[in-house]
Amino acid sequence: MNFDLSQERVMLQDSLRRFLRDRHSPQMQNAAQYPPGYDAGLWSGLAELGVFAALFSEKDGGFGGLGADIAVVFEELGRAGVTAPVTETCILGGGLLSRLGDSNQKELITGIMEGSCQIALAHAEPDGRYDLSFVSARAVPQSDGIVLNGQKSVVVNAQAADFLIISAREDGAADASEGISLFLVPSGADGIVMRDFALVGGGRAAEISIENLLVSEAARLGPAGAAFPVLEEVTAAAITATCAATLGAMISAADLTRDYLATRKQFGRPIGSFQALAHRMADMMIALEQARSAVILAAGHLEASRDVRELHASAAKNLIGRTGRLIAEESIQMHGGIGMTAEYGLGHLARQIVMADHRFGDTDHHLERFIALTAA
Amino acid sequence: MNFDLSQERVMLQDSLRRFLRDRHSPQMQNAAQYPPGYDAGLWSGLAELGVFAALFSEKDGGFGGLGADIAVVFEELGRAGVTAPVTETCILGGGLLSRLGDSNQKELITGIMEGSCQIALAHAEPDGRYDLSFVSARAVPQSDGIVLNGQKSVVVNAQAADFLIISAREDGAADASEGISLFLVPSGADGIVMRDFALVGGGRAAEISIENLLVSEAARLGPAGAAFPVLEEVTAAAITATCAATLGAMISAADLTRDYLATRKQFGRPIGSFQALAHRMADMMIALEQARSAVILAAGHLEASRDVRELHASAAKNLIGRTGRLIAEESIQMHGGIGMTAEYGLGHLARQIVMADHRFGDTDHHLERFIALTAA
Amino acid sequence: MDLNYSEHEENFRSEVRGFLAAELDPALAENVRLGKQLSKQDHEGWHAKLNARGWLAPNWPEEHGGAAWDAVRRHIFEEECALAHAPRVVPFGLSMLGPVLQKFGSPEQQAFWLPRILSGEDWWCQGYSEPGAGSDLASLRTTAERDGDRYIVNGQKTWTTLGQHANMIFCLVRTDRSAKQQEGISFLLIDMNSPGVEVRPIVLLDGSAEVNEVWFRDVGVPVENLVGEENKGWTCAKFLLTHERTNIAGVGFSKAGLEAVKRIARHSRSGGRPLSENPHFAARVAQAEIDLMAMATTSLRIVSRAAAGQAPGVESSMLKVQGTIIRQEINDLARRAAGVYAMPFGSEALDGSNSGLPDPVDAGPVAAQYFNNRKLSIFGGSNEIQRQIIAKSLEGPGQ
Amino acid sequence: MDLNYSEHEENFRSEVRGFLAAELDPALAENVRLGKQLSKQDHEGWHAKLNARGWLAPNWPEEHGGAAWDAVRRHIFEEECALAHAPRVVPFGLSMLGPVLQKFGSPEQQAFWLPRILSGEDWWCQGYSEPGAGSDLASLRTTAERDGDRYIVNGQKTWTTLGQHANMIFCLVRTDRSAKQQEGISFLLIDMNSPGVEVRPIVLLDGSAEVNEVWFRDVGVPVENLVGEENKGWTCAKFLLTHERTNIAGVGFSKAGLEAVKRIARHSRSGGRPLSENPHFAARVAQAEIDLMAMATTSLRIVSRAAAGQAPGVESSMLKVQGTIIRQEINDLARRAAGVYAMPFGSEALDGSNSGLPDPVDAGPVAAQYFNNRKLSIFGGSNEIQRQIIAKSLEGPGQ
Repeated sequence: MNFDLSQERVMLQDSLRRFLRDRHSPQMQNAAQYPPGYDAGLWSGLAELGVFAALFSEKDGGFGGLGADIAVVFEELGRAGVTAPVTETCILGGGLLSRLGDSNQKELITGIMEGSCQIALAHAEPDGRYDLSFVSARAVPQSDGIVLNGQKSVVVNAQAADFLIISAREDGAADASEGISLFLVPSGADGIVMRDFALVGGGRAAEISIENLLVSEAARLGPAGAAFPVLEEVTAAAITATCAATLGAMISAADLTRDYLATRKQFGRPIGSFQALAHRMADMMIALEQARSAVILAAGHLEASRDVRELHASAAKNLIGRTGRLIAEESIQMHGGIGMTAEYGLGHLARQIVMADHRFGDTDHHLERFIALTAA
Repeated sequence: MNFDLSQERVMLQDSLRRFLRDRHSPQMQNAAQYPPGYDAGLWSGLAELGVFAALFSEKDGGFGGLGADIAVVFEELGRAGVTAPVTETCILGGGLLSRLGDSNQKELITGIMEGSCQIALAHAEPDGRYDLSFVSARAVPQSDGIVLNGQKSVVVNAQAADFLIISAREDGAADASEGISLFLVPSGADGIVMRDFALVGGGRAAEISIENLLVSEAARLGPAGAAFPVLEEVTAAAITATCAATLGAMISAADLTRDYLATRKQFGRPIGSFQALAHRMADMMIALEQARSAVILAAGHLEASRDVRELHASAAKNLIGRTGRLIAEESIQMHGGIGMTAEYGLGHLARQIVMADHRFGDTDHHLERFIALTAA
Repeated sequence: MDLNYSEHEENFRSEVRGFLAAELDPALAENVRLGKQLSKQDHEGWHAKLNARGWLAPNWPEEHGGAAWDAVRRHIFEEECALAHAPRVVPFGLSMLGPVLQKFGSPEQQAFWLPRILSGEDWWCQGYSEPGAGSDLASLRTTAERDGDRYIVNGQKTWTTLGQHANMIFCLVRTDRSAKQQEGISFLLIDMNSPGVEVRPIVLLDGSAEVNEVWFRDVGVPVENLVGEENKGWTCAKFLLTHERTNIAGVGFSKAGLEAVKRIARHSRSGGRPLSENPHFAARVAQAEIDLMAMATTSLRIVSRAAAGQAPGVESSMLKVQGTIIRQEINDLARRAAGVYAMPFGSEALDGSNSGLPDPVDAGPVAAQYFNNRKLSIFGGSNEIQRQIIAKSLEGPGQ
Repeated sequence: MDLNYSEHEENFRSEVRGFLAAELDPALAENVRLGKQLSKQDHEGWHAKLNARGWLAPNWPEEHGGAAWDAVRRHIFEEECALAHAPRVVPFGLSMLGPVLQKFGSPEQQAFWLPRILSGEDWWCQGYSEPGAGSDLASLRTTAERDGDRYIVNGQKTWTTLGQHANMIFCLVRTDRSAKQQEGISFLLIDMNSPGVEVRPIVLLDGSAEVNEVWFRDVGVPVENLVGEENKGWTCAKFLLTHERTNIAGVGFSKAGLEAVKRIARHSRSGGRPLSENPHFAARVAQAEIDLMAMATTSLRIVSRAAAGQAPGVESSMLKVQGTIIRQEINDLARRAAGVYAMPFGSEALDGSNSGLPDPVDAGPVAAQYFNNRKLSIFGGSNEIQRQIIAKSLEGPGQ
């Protein structure tokens, strides 16, 4: 057992941190409210730096792809407050292509690593909340291919994506884990209607209506009706990525708060010298260590057996949800009014931290899942 | 709408507070660990003062008996940290006799008010936890009377009681609300085996084994199988009493803590001037106001319709459970070591506050009940 | 002790409901319910309706055109207004300046300014906070120097809520620089249309622009706009801060907010059932509801206890802290309840009117409200300041 | 990064399990599980078994008879001992005095005292706290005046855990009254059997009598019992306080405690089902378990990071606070889980051996443990002091 990062990952961490310090600015955050939902220059910079390749294994042409790589990359992105669809394109899109794609479909991975291809996963539905197996969109075979119909909710990165991966049911009840298929479809295909909008946590998403979308058999990603286990696998990776990015944002929020307490004066002395605030700052630092450990556990067990992986993913998402809320709220409170302003960096971090709770299942959802997994 | 106590209740409050200040001492607390579980002199003093009569209505020969009377009396008992089976004898025992007793049975009420008769309710069972309708003890009629068999758990005041009121089932499944009867039995009757013990929160209780206890038809309290609604009614009164007593103990614990913070010095100044403690003390005071309101609501709705009464009883028990834990734990923590010692009064109050959570359903039990009642 | 409303009180409640049903525009109520920002006209129209009915100033004495209601009536009125999603009455003139003028203003000032507050002729805002001062009000640096029959004001105020709509601002200014801290401060009424006044919006993290910075550069203010004595403005300020503020606990808003949470939870499905039946979520909602029931009673108790004119200082601090904790918890519950539908920024995605796509959850901009209401525990005397006031009150004798 | 245990580590775990299975008396383990007070003989017997195996001092260097295990091994050992309900090793000689002597003691002191700690010949207790000093250690008033080759000690110590069993006490005493605060303090070893030493138990609110007051009245102590330099005892004290304390987070105890909670919950029936299936209760348990999983990793990370001999000051403060929060929460869960069976005082009612009545819940004296463990956040540097240390560490540069 050891907790040290490998030499390669320390180098990746260093170069990414330096790159983001030089290239990333709060102004970019505001840009992320408008299409395409991220900074295009930053995106190609990340690709050039090899950040995306670090999220793929050697067999896909990358040089990483393990939980530890995800943790390193996303913690840095989160620290800098980056809004960019790395989870959607690399972890979900790339992860599904790598696990399920045929040789044609896998060719997209090179484009992803080079920064020239973007993906969005159109999976969640209006009535599904956070249930991963809930798919009521239907895929019905007919003579000239397969016809898809359904509604997809808050599909992050939909408008900017070159391809959508759409989940639809070929068999079974709406919440059955069997019977779900995935289809790789160009985002401009006929039958896809999008209404896109900005997100509170940064970036953009869309409500998607799929209306008699005709796809060929070749569009199916993997065998028919068997997508759920792989969806669960890439979702665990996405949870790890989200937790690591949130941890990064929590670290930056705590840093800002610590600096503010040390420099801001009230009643003639630094407000950090007021014991009530000092003790709450101490509690934030303790929470941060807990969050760090939870991310390590999720990342370190991502390649483990299903039960172990899911247990640690749910534990991390729950703990990050709780400690994230604490740190976001306490950071704003201890800053006072300035922490409420859009201009100051903290608000952006706080939005990213809190809104991460709404992706891939919230604090309560993962507590229930943890209970179910430990009772089993 | 008004929140003022009537003239009579203010007088009762004043005289009871004065009496307990003069007569009650921490030494009596320790006595409550040994049989009979309370201070006999204090008991007759309370009777002489009319405290027990204040818990009965005029038709029973008392001069009170409403929720507001319960709130006043028990808050004072709790403030002084009194350990005495007033809830068992007056609220539960007296309440059941008043509501269900025939004229013979009701004669005991006079003895209760005079302080010469004590009662214990033998109702809860090993597998019942806090479910009020759970009764697996059986009452089976036979030629010469009714035979009772069963186990009763942690029956408070059993050893000192002159009479037990025993619940047993004449019909229905173990958790059905129909089919429960109550029997008034001299505590020394053949067939009652007790193992008695001291309680962490003060006073004494017993595990009771009822083995072929033969009682006459005349021992039945009220009609056969119909005791549940009345049990629920007197339990709501007992919850109100427990909440009021706990509120009183919380007030005293907060008072001790406030005084300690003002007088105790560390690092050269009163520890109350350390802001972290000052703010936590402020949170305790806020919690205390919430607790006070919850008791007022429970007491003020005790005579309302079943739904309204039960809703407020459960709300109060839940809120008192949470705020009580906060105040007990914070009081000890802010005192430091001295708060841990048996000699100092705080420990006794803390035990009464926290252990009240184990009577008549705990914080979680009543949260669930509140959910059920509001969903209905 | 009687927790039931009297017949008179119940009649009053019916009267309020009737008024709301007749006068409150449903479209306006819907915007309030969804937490959207209201226009100046929205506020002014609602004030005018209340004023026409004589209900705009519940706690002013009748001689000044107030309703002079007791605590229970005010509670009923606030509760009904919140549940009907009436716009919140803008408090700066009515709840803050009005009582100060009634207590410290000259007869001329009262005769001139009070009717204009009721009529809506003036929209007031508050010039208390300054950049760099935060909760430490007494350290303010805006100056007013006497120059004949005018004061010349220089300095900067911040966190001026709805200042963009206001034509008047009441300010704390320093009139004696040699005096220390709370001395040498005066309470001054300033016309925002005077030359040298500049207002700039501050955008908050939820995207809203309700608060402003206000600059004063050599602004001339007539000396008759001084309230109370020169250099004794701290007395007015303290009175305003600790004066019984209507609805400081925000009980009505919390009740309406909890109803909204329940509605969202009934419409959100989780594991094939409504979220409202999920035991974990139901437990959080129930706990908030229990806390709110108790706080509503605490609020009524405290407000009833305070005789007219008396300032329940420490109690209002308790209500402020507990009230914001509950409101913020309810905002958090709404955010959770909406699930992924909390993510869209603003209500554009949820509007549904401009596309054929569904609006599956009746959520509104719950995340924006969550972030916006972090202000509740910061502005108007932060919760830390309130705790300090409570702790201080415990040090005195006779407690 | 590799979160798996190596084969060596897994072998070590098996070795520990084998040892516990062979050497730990089941009756003793049962008493530990039920939270009963152990006798002096219970402790001494267990120490002797560990010492015979060479495992009594995991963090001492081998030259002094320690096991010199790395952090992972210590973690495994503590976890297995806690899960097997082995008695806690009494820390005063082994974890506190031992490292101080190894760092500051003379070769003669090391050669004399260290073997006696291992052999059990000496039972040490700690003389730090004084009445009226609380968390403010530096304000201590016990004095030691030099008189030839002896110090004459006068004063009083308190909160001396298990002092009733001890024959030796290490003390902080004031050797220079003119020096301020932390100066003028010395670290002294005192024979409890000396004339003038008196020990009186302090009964705690749970009825236990583990802590004591110790009086010194003109107690003579040989000068060779001074550790380190005269008047420099604060250096020893700080070292002891911030020195890597074995298992400060109490991970093993929390794991065992959580198992106990689950066991009680499986045996308690609520609404016709085991309490363990109640969603509200399960949620509390799950949250504690998630927190504990993270803390176990935090603990391992921190302990691994600290190179041998290095004192991870602020990190051990973090572990102390988080560790006590979790342990106390688990104590609270056990209390709740037991329902009405938490009420009996002591275990008399639950013993079952002396009557025919049932012992329906396998609860043990959970309420007493709940109250007793309130001490965790008070003694050994209160959580407030720990937060102060953490906050202080944030002020420095380079953070």
